[in-house]
Amino acid sequence: MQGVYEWMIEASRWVRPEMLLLLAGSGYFLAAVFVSAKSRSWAIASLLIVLLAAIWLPSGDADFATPASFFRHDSFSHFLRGLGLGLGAALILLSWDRIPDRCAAEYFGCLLLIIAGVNLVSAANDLIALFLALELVSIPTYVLLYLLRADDAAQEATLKYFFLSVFSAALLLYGLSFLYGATGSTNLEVLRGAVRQWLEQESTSASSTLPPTLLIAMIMIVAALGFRVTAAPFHFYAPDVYQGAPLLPVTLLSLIPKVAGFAGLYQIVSATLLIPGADAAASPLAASASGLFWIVALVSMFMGNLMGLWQDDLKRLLAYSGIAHAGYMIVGLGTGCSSGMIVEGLAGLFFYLIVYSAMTLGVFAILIALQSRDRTVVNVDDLAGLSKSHPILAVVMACFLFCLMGLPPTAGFLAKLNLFLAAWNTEQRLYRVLALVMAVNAAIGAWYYLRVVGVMFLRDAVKPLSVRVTWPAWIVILLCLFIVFWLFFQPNTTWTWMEAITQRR
Amino acid sequence: MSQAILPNYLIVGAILFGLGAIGFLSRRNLILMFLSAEMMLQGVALNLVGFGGHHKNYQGQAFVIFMLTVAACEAALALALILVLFRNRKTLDVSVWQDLREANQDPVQDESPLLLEPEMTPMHFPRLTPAGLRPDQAASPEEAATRG
Amino acid sequence: MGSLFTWVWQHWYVLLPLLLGFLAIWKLLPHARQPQSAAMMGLGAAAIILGGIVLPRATGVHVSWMFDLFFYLFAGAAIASAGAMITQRNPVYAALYFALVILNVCGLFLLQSGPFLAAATVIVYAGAIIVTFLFVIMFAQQSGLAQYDRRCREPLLASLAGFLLMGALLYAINASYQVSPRLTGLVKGLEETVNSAAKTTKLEVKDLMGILRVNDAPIDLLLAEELNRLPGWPEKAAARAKLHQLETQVIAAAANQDTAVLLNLVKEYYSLAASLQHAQQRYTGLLGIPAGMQTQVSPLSRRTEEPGHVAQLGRTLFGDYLLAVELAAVLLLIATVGAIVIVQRPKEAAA
Amino acid sequence: MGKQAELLAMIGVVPVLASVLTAALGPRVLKHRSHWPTLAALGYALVLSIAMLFSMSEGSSYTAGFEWLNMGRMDIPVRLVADPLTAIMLVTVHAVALLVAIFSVGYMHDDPGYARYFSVFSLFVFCMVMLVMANNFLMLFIFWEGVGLCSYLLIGFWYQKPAAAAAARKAFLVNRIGDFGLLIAVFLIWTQFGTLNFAEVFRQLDYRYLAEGKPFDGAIVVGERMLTHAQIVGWPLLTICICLMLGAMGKSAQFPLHVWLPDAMEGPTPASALIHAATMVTAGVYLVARCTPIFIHAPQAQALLAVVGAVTALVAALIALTQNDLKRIMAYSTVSQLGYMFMALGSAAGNPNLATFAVIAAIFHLFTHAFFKALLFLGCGSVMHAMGGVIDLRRIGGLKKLMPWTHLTFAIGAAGLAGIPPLAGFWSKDEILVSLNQASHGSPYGLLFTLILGIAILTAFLTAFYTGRAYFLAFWGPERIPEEAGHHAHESGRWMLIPLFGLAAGTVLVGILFGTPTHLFEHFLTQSESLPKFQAVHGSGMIVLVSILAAGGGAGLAAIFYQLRPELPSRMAQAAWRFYDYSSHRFYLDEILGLILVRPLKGLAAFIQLFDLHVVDGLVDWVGQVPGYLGQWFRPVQNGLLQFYALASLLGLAVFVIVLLAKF
Repeated sequence: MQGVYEWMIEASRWVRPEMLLLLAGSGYFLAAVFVSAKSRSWAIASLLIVLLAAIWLPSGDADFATPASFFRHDSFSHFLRGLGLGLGAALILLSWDRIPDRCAAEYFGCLLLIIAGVNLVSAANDLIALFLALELVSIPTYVLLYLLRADDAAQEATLKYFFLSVFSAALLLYGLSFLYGATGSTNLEVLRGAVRQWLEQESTSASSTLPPTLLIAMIMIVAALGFRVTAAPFHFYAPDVYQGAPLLPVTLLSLIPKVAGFAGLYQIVSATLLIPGADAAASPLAASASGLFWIVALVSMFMGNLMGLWQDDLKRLLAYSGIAHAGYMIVGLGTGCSSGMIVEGLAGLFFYLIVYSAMTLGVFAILIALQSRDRTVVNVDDLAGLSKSHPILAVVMACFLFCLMGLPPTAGFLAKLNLFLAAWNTEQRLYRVLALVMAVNAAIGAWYYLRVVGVMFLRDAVKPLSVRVTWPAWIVILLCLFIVFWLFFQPNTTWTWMEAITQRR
Repeated sequence: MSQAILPNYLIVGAILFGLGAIGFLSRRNLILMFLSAEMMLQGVALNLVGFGGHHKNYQGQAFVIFMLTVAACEAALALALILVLFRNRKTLDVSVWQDLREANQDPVQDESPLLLEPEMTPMHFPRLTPAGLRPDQAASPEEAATRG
Repeated sequence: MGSLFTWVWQHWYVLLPLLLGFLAIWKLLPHARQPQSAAMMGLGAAAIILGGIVLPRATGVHVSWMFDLFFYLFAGAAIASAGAMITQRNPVYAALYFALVILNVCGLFLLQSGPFLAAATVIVYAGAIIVTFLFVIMFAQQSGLAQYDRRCREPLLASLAGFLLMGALLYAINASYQVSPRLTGLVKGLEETVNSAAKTTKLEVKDLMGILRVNDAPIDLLLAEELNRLPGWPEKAAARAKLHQLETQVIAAAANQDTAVLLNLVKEYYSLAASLQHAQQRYTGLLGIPAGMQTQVSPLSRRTEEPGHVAQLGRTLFGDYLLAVELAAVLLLIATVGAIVIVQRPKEAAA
Repeated sequence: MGKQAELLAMIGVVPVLASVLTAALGPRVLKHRSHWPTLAALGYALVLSIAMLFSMSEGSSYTAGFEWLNMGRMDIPVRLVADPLTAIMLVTVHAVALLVAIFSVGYMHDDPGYARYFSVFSLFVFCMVMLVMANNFLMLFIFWEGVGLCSYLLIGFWYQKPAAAAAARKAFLVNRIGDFGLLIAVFLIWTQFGTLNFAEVFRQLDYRYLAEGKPFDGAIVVGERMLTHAQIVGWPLLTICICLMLGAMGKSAQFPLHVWLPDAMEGPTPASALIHAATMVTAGVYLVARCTPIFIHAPQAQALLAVVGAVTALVAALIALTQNDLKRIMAYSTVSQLGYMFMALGSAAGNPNLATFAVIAAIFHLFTHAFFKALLFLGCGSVMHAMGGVIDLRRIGGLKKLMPWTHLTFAIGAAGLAGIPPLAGFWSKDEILVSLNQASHGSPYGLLFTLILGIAILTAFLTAFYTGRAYFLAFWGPERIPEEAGHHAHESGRWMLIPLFGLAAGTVLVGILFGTPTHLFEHFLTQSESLPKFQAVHGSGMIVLVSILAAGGGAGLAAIFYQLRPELPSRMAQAAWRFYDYSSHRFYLDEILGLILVRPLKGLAAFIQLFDLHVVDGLVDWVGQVPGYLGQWFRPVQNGLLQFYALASLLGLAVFVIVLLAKF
């Protein structure tokens, strides 16, 4: 008989990169007491650790999922763990020497733990693992929101995020408890097997019902994770928190919880609804889920874009933009729940997730690069004259904004197009309407992005920006720019990869 | 024996969850809000324990223990945060934190004056004595109030 | 409209306590201009008691009087103290009521064989969290009740949202995990018929066929509907086949005017309905796990020499969930560090 | 094949290279020589386009391209194609763009944004060229957006002026309304036909059955489905056509989406010339011409097209009557002439045999219009340059002596616009009238087209009148020079005059060389594979006569009012009650004319201008502002209260749960 120790080694084999990150993060907290080093040293060390983790990341072909294992690894988690590590590296580069030395160790420690959290969300194969990994993203985020600046605005932002996050955690747990109850196992693989068995047995009988508690579970989980991806009506905190918190944590907040949230949503959705091979529409749960996602996507898109029209504060504007983009991505998720377009919808969602990460990271990276001690960029008007003082940066920023608008020749266009076509081709009237709504919203959203472009190019600054952009920021900005264009001109490989992800067993 | 009792656990869990949600939405004291959220977690815990008993395994109870751990983490952070917030504004009212909002919107204020109820006369609470003072020499609550 | 009325009428035992509870909570929440009234407290108590009486009677859940007594005691006290906690104006009392909720919930844990869990919850919540929060309340409390404790935000909307959600949850639970009253009535009716058929010898085909129609609906349809509410019952396919077989046999027997066969068929229906009732107590709201899927994988948790023993919880925790324990440890570390970082005065402010 | 592919790729690549080069080197290295990359690229591309034009034989088309999109069910290779229609568009675009670029060298010479101007200029040409060469709707859409973007950058070139920034934004937003239509059309095409390739779509809609009058009874293979002809030709096709039309209306400034074009004058004048003559506005006409095989199946859409064109032509001409801003008059005349092209494109409604002729008429008008409108705009630019930026007809006048060359070329352009034979405008306008005349006989929409023909003739008259008015007011009469002119008040330099001469020569010659006298244009364009079998339509002498009369009448009337008897207009204001006083006067006839014709027309023009300014413009603006108002409506939700947010979330959650449970 296999010993407990061997079993543990075996079970943890596939999450070694994350264990490294966890170990390093915890180590930072301890080291902070004894070592006083500059922000840059911590950043270098963190970057090395993330690189090491990336090297250690198992390849996507190795599919490890003995039923009922705690973590699993397949092409899906390979992709999202790669994305998580990439975003983490970018965030480390952006915070290179911008962190006060007194809290640099805590800052980078939290960052490493958050990266580990995102990765574990996508590697989780167990409700408890999913829950703990989501908390591993949330709890360091509370600390980060408060760490860099402790003025009134940051306190209020932390308060709002913390309390609403605790509230949403309760919703999540309530949903998870019913999923556990349905099978008596916390394992997602078991749940998936049970639903699949049910579908196979009941495929002949049209009137069979799944227990309504599964529906409750799904709605609760969508609500709780909708909070993390800022989907309406769970998005309210986002504008306030973004506005109040310092720029670096906001960058993190606009990327990491979204990735984690969509990874979690996909985990749950793929376990309870999507059984490739079986007709997903046969399950009444799938129909309800696609209805739920329909309304959430609709409200998110309109809320984000309509409110975005009125914003002067850049971070607030980007919060609304993030809400609208969450809406677009949920269109993909909802499309993935309706029959026939499972692959297109979900692959569209993942494609959009990459593009969203690149373009949002690009915009935030430029904003971070423009901050300096004597001149902060807070409002849209503060960007005036950027084309004079930093012409290249202004053009790059315009590219990111055009990508957010969804204009060709940027990847934003293809990303929106994919989701639109997927929604349109469900041939369900509701989703066709949603596709049209998406087109209308893309048109509305263009207005406020264009305003930023206009201010950058068409207005002169009262006091021009004079900050020099550092090289780590340049790396991030140029990489994002590269992705934004590369995915437009060479989308095929990425798309094929995204399609492969959705084929998880 | 204990299988049939499952729905009763779920019902009690749902009620605690709902009452906790109401408390979270309506009570303005930061601490009570947090405790209400914890009460929602108690509802979840009842669900999990009920299901665990029903399925005759300990995974549900293990889940509750992890939940408890996370709740403890959140409580520690909540405590720290609430202390900091109180130090800043000298109140535990959540409604004073509404500076971040849509531009051009007026702040929400309490309209109606409080009804002075006879039984609402000042109550005395046990208080922590400030450091360096003997308890019997510590200031009375009224004096503390005037000092702020 | 008519169907809505029927629906309300059928579910009065859920809706009435909910309505009373909603009124009570709404009125009891701290309003600026209304004192708390005893009448409303009575209403709340009535809601709890009514729920405690009506719900189990309507749904037929009964275990043993000792168990029931403790269950209703703990559950009633937990709900009552939860209500008291959210409506209490004095935060110190509210925190103490929360401790009471915890204690009662722990009592419920004990009833489900969770002694360790109960102890841990009491220690963590009542022992640590509540006490710390009480300290903070006392530290923060000025003299008298604070303004913000004497009024609350949107009492009507908040309690409406909460009770709507609660009602929906209760409805879903009711639909998922309880024996449907219709099935109970059906079983009772069939039982009476079988018993009375044993006494009388004279039976008409017409009567027997009338028994097999309930409220103008064939019994097959009713049973099939009830069967469909059992996603996780292992014998579901067999029962469905059996039902189909009985249906054809009844038609054949009715054509032959064969009362003896028909009576046997009624008995068969009775046993099928009874097993369905049993299955509904056990298997509604559940999905069957495919055969061969282990739910416990670690070598430690597979060792089950003492079923039901608390040691098994330890095995699960440190077997299956060993990695989770490690994750939880990291969470505790980050929370500690975070709390320290948050609460220390920033140096800029000091300078 | 290889050579031709290279040719095409070069035509596409050269302008974007110039753009990037100028953007990269312009501000630091090239400075005042920033125009050279653009000029060289455009010249080279023009030579290539002409070479392609001449080497194009019967039924041939060039292709070049590479694999691009292969995602899911979408497989779209990037492929550039050139058929006769494309070739003509390419030559037009490049020729006009080159001359305008040369003019810009003189016009923009001391602007601080010199390099930026030429960079965007090249990019603009690039987008337009790619739009024309695209072989599928997706690429077309992409460059359609690109053209919109470049126009935004050019119109808002002088962004320091608030009016310019506002105009740029307006152009972009109004165009987005049209783009939305185009996007929907593209998606509908994709779902209906399973492909976005032009040739594939057209093949599936095999027009020959209709054109030859045979009933179609086979099935059409669409993607994986088999559809009967009736299934395709029903409402989906009509919707597609109307959406395509919406897109074309936005770009080609058709009523009511024309509101951006007059405002677009805020850009530099050469940029206006480029937008009006060669690049942006022609995109819509090109789109409809390209999609003729689709439109043939939706006669209702074609009729609507003609109606929209007629309304646009008339309304714009009426507004142009009373404008005092020279550039604005030209802007409205562009709108009006585009209306003409739309009328022509729509004239094949219910008469597929006419389609090719209609397309030829429209494209020919587009071709000639490009020359004389560019000429007129550059003439305006020349005047503006000399007058220190003043363009108000009430403040300038009698420039004949001061600027003899500008005067001469402007006169030629004006005559071309007015349709005076034998200049280019006459021939192309004549073809449109012939096409409309043909449509009014023997088509189900005969009555409608009779009306439209009437409108077209009236518009021709009005066009001649307001063109004459602008010409006479600016160049004849006593010399008036505004003080802003300063020492600038002299004839323009070489850089600006050479393009004027080139365009004037074009205006004089293209009509005679390619038009009705030789039928060269017709013969060339009929080689296009996507167009139905050509059936020649012969003009009637009547139409020619009417056309000449309308043009001559309008011009003559303008001459009388604004040159021979300049006091008449002011007197006419009192004509009503002084009628009897004047009745014995020897200009009795003029007075009557003035009373019954000019005065009501002017009144109508004023009314329509007000209507346009307040209702149409307001409506379009309002559509743009609705989202803003809606957003304002939602703002109070975000009131900063944490518990309110939680409450809203929980209420939403409860509603979700209840609704879905009820449905579950």
